Amino acid sequence: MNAPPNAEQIDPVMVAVTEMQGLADLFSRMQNVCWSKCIPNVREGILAMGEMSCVDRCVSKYFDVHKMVGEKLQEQMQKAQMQQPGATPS
Amino acid sequence: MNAPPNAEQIDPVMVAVTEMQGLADLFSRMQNVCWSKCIPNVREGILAMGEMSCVDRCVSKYFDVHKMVGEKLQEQMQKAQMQQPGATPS
Amino acid sequence: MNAPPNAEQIDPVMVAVTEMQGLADLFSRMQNVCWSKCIPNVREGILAMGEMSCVDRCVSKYFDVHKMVGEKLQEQMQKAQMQQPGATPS
Amino acid sequence: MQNMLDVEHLNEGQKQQVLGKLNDMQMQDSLNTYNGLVERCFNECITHFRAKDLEKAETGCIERCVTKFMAFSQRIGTRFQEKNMQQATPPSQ
Amino acid sequence: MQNMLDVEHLNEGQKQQVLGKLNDMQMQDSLNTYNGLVERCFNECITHFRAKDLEKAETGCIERCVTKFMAFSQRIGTRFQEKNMQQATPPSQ
Amino acid sequence: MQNMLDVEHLNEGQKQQVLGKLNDMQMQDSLNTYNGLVERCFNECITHFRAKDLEKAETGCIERCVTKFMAFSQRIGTRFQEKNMQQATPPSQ
Repeated sequence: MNAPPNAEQIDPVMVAVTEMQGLADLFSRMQNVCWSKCIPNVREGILAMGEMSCVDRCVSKYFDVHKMVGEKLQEQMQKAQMQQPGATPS
Repeated sequence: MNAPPNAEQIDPVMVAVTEMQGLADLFSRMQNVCWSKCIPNVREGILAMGEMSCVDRCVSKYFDVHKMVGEKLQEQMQKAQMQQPGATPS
Repeated sequence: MNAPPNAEQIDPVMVAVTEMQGLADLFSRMQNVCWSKCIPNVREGILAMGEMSCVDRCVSKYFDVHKMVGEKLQEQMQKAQMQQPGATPS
Repeated sequence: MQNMLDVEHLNEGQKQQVLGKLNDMQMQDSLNTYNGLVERCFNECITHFRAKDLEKAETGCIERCVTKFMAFSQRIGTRFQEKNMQQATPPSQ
Repeated sequence: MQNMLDVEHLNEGQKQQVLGKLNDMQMQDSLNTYNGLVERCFNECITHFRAKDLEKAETGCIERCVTKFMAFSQRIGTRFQEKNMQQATPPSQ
Repeated sequence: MQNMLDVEHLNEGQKQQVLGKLNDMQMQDSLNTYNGLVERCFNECITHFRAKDLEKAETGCIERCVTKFMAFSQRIGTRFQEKNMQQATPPSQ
């Protein structure tokens, strides 16, 4: 307890690994979401034109939402740190 | 094979870690379930009164169900150990 | 970089562990799928006759699909390696 | 799951490692099954939030849900093992 | 989550191991929460793919979705801890 | 995924650790993709359980499902990498 335990525990390998896992998780969720949004059925074994452009836009929007959520989250967290939580349950 | 391998493998660190993961998993599932049950839309950026109390009750009920399922499971397992499985497929 | 790094990294323990995880994941997905396909409600605490045979067939078909998808995937991958990707986005 | 695995080609030390990991996985598996069952039965049986405590109808539903899941789980586990054995039959090594 | 755990019976070295692992888990947890929130709000707010850029209505929806989730998350976290404390009250060891 | 990562600031030993872990993850990723695809195509193509064997219509559906998923997967992977590169462009370090 004499030395701050957290300081030593920031392991750069762990950070890189977590980052990779974050990317992999992001990709796998995006894949699921865009499949359900853009591929209504498998009556054909190929991607239709409309499905292709849907996928492209889906990826683009997914990244934008990802970025936006990140910014919003940080903003909110800063706000939350500034003011003590006020409202309490009914 | 001369020493029972399981006896040595109950690692208290592993047990504590598994316990933590169990809690984290419980929380994350509860969060998903209660969000879908209590938050019908995001037309407003704040929690409505009814949504708040729904969340509170959802947590309460979720814990109760969690506890009840645990008890039921144990009971069933004891029963299953007492009697050999009888029924076989059609 | 002088020795091919991959050659050393094929750890048989890791392979066996990954295999186990694959099996566990397969089982858990199959369980979810067959529950939703075969168990419409829990009005009774026992499996009805029809539910039992549905479960049996669900497992059987799930394995067949699993095998078929594996074969198809390999076939496709071989095809993809033979020919360079041709089509490009609109 | 242990008997579904082909660990014959591993040496003693490696086998121990795999079995140790298998042990950990089984602890986690039980936890996942448990938490998954809670989620499933909650979704199946809890439909309103007018009160904080479980109602009679809800607890009855949960009980049936758990019992039914146990029966389901046992059956599907048996079938799974049968099928898996069958597929693994062509001897590896 | 640290205060929900009973680590009193572990020795110093073991405690450090558990806390280290807890650290890793928290990093992953944050990532999961983040990615889960993105998925949730995307599903909630993005309904068509006629264009590649986000529209005004969509960005507004995303903002409300994040704000609402934060409020939700804080509330449910507090309730969860209260309940968990309550259940853990019977002193172990 | 390797080229999406900024590992320049790590030393050789650390890089090897990260790449080793990446290796493990890729094995698991492939497994997850495979199992996920099975689940998806099963849900998409298997709608009744009147018999134990797959019917012609079902196997045809599964084939199209896999082929379509491969095409989908390749396209979405390419787009993902493009986007990810783009975002990562501002040089770190």
